[in-house]
Amino acid sequence: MMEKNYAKPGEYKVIDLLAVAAAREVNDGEVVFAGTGLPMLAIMLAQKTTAPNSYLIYEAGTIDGKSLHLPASVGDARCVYQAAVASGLYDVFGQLQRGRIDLGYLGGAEIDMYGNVNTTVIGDYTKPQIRFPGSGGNPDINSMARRTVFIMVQEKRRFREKVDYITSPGWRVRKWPGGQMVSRQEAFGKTFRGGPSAVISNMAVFRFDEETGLMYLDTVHPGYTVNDVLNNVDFKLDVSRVKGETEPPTHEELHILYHEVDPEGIFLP
Amino acid sequence: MMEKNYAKPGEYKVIDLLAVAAAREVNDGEVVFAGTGLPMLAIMLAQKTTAPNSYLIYEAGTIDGKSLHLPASVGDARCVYQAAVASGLYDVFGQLQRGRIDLGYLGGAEIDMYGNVNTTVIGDYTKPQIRFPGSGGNPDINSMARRTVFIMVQEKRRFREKVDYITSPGWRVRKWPGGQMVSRQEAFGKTFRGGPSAVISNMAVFRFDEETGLMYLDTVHPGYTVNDVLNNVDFKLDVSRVKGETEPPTHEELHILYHEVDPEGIFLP
Amino acid sequence: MGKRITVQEAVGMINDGDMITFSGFTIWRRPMAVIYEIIRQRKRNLHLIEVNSGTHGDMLVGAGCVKVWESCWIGHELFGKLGGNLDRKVRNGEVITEDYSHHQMLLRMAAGALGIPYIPTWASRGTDILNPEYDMLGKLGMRDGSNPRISRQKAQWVEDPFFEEGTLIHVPAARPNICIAHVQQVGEDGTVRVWGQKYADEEAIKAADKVIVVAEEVVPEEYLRREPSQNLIPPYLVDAIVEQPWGAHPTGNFGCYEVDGPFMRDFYNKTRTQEGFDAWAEEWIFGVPDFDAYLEKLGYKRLQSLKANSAYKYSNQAKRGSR
Amino acid sequence: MGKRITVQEAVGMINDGDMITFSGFTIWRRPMAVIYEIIRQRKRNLHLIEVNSGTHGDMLVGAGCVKVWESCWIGHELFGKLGGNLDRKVRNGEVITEDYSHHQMLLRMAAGALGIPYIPTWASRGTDILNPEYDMLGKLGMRDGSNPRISRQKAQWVEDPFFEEGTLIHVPAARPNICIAHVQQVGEDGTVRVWGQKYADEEAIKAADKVIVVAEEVVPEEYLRREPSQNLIPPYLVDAIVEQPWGAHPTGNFGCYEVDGPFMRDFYNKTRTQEGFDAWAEEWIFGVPDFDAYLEKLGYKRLQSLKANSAYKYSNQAKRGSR
Repeated sequence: MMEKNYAKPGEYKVIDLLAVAAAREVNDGEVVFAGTGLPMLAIMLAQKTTAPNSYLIYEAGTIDGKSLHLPASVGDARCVYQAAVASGLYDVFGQLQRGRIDLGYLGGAEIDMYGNVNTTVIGDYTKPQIRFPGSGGNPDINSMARRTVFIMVQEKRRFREKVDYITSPGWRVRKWPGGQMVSRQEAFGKTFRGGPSAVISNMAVFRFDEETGLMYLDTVHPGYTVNDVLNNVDFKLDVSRVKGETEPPTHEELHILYHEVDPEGIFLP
Repeated sequence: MMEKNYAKPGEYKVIDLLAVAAAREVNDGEVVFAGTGLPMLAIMLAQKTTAPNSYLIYEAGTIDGKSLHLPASVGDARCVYQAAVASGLYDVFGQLQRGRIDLGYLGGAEIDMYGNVNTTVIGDYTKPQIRFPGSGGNPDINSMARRTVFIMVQEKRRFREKVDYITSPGWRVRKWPGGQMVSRQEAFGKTFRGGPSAVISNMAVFRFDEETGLMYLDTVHPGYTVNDVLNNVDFKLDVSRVKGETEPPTHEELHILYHEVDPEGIFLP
Repeated sequence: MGKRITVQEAVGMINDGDMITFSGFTIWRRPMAVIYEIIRQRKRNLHLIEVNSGTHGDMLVGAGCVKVWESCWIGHELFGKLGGNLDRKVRNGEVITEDYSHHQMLLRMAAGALGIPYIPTWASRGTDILNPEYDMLGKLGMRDGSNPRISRQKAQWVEDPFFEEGTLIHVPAARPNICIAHVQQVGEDGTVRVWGQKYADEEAIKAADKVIVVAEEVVPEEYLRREPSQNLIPPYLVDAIVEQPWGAHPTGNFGCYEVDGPFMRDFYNKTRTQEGFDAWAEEWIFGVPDFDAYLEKLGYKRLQSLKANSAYKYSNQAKRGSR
Repeated sequence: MGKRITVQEAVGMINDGDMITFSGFTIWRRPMAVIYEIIRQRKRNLHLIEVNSGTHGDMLVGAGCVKVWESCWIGHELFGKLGGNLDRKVRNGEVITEDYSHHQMLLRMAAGALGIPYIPTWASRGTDILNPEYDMLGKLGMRDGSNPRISRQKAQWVEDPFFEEGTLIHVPAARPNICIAHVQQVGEDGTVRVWGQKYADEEAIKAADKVIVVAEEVVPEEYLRREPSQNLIPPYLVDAIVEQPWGAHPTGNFGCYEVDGPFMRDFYNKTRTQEGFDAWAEEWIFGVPDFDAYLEKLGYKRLQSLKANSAYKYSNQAKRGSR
């Protein structure tokens, strides 16, 4: 094994670290659902490094495409090149519900301490301050893939005790009718698959306690401190289990990102 | 209009008349579900005569094929030639349930006075004397196409007061759980589409009373009498409305059947 | 075969108050020529029911054509992070929104296509999508059966009695009056071929009672029928055919042209105010008599830069990123 | 990629008692090479769950491999009007039958493929298919949950609460252990391409937990991926790949070969007695070591006469009718 040649802070941008950290969540051979943007960078980087036999599905209906040029969205014509199958939503969402997908990558505007994510509104749903795009496949992927990785911007107003609207279910969710907060399995049994396994922000990586479903701090990115993270979280965050620093990008990974994955600078500035 | 040049008895076979009579049930522009055998002859004859703009669907998954050679079954490779769509069962049965199909052609081993058809067993289902192939799409077509034409062999043991097993629903059916014989609409409301509109046997054409759902004799084929029919029916058949003789095949129709539709003699001996 | 009509005539088939759906996915293969004409003909009270929405939907909302928006997503991908018009009109209480998840919307359309009134799913349990307080059509009394296309319930919770796997959800079928689909090719009689990803087009077309197909080109039926397994829809499901090259601009079309990102970003920026949208619509919709005039206004050079390379199936000319 | 195995190894993946389904339609594109080997390896107590059955199913029944036959149809089309072995074994009480309609079986497979436990349908109301007295698995106590693949109910009657359209039926998902599919082409990694009609292959493959694909030829992935919209199934859904030319004989295969009607008729005629079937199996299954030996026994001339013309996609040599 060659020793890893890590980049130092200043030699990479935050978005590079996000892509690299996310890529490391893929195991080789897995089937991965990826949305537009960072998720694409992550899975394509993984395919070129540690997970060459993983399969990439785009929600709009392509499976295992080998894009020559980075798609700018999952509906992009570039998704289709050398795909195993180009079909449609019914095919890929059906596979998702059937339990065929190992990992989903998602984002969100807000996340709470149980991993509930909001991509729908800020404020009261019936009279919002902002109307966001809406759920898309966020709740579907996050309740039917075997696990989900969220990529988020670290801000106090985004890491909240309670989100304004649960678009995508975390480890304790609302059970309707009624609306009590209960654990996923308590609410819906074993057919409720997956859930958020990691949250990767621009400052840190978070994971969730298996018992309580509460978010805890796992690693802090180089250049940030635990206190930086605590100052950008609006709930009592468990920092007792911090493992240390997030593994920085290697020069090889950065090279692949900038020269093979996104040479045009679609998502990497 | 050219005068029709009818063939005389002896100049055609019973199967020719069956095909011709069945073809006349198609209106131009209709979408028709056809099974293997006589139904294929009927719709293909209709397309070459009175219903050139009708569309032919095969249950296995082809739509509006223009076969160069007569398929020997609906799964045949010959079904695909110049089809609008070659897909599968999910497509065509979905269209059927969606209400897109005007006419289905079916056969059966037994039929009762309400048009209930048996293609499953002779004798008790749980201990049969004969096990037939089973329903196939018979009940589906006959409860989801707008109307259905049955083609049957005229025998006393096949035209029965009560069939051993209702494979395909007539105008009075069993309502489960319970099993009372009730009218289609009474049992299931307006979502119960279609039903048998005609039964064409080797002796006669039968239709059904709109009120009672009972089969009545409509026309008798040339060379047969009302009594011949009555002798080959095992229930009290209404013969009060006989309109006369079934229109015989024309020489042109026979020519098309033997030279264009089935020149190889797959179904026409 | 008498199905060929103009964009203007196609929009004439749409009635105020219709429930309506479209081909495509976010900013890809949307029937924009028809969208512009709907706005030009000032259709009102439309009920959009879409597997997902995008630029076209937000445009209809901005123009005041939409009463109900029922879907899971709206935005312009990289070129505008949300639906500016919908955001504003929802804040002002001018549009009714009904949210389902993506898989739920897809299954609703699939149920419509299959002719069944609802379909079970595991999707999106535990979310506020199923919060009864947020059943907006229900709260407004619109689930009373007076519109037979609006289901009497938003969703239902049901126990699985077959395999005892727990509580799942029934979501109602989507039953639009009309689907307007933009595709690459249609035969003279109506056989539809779609290249590349099919998105949820098959479900949307089959769920609708009426179907208008706008195609880049109308081709001989015989040509499409040489490869019937590549065709999506048979002729009798298509009520009207419109030939309109570039008819999906500014959205993209696999094998034909790229998304016009700068055009879309400009549109998005202007939708942050109603005045901005109105001025945009004045310039690009009301200011031109028809879609061909709109294309003329865009000009040859712009269109050519978007045109797909026939090997790649997308443009390798358009500058896309920062490098 | 390590998925290539032999027919013998493929059958080794099947366990006694497995619930099993197949590609194809009646007498078309059935995985006959595997069927023969299942019989040769004397698998027992199989539970066939099929959208429709045919020659292959009746053969397994005749050989005593089948405990439960759950489907809607069995026979040999023009070449044998019913399933001779099933008929006899049902009369003798040696096989359990569970009848659904064709659309119901299809939807059951579709529900399995979609990962939902059941699906609603209007199909086949008013028939004895739904007669509770004829729920054979129920009557035999097999719906007690001890086999998690057998649903606890045959069907359920439910009122539509969404559009108030009346009483419909829920049918349980089909959840086979394994699907064995014969197709024209498979890529080295497992991408599946099917030519012509797809029948219910997509649903059957996706519903099953394990998938064995037998193909006329294994081809480079890159070749199939040039036209991804013509492919049916991605590699990760395929567990094992077998290359077996002519592997569907005597059933037909679009673009490859004709149904061998005389062979099938001879088989059917012999199935009217168990002795007849046993003698047939002795000659054509136990009497040859493997499928290639079976093909050798059929001989070049016979196979060549069945071979499809590449323009027609079927043989124009085989005499089919009486003229």
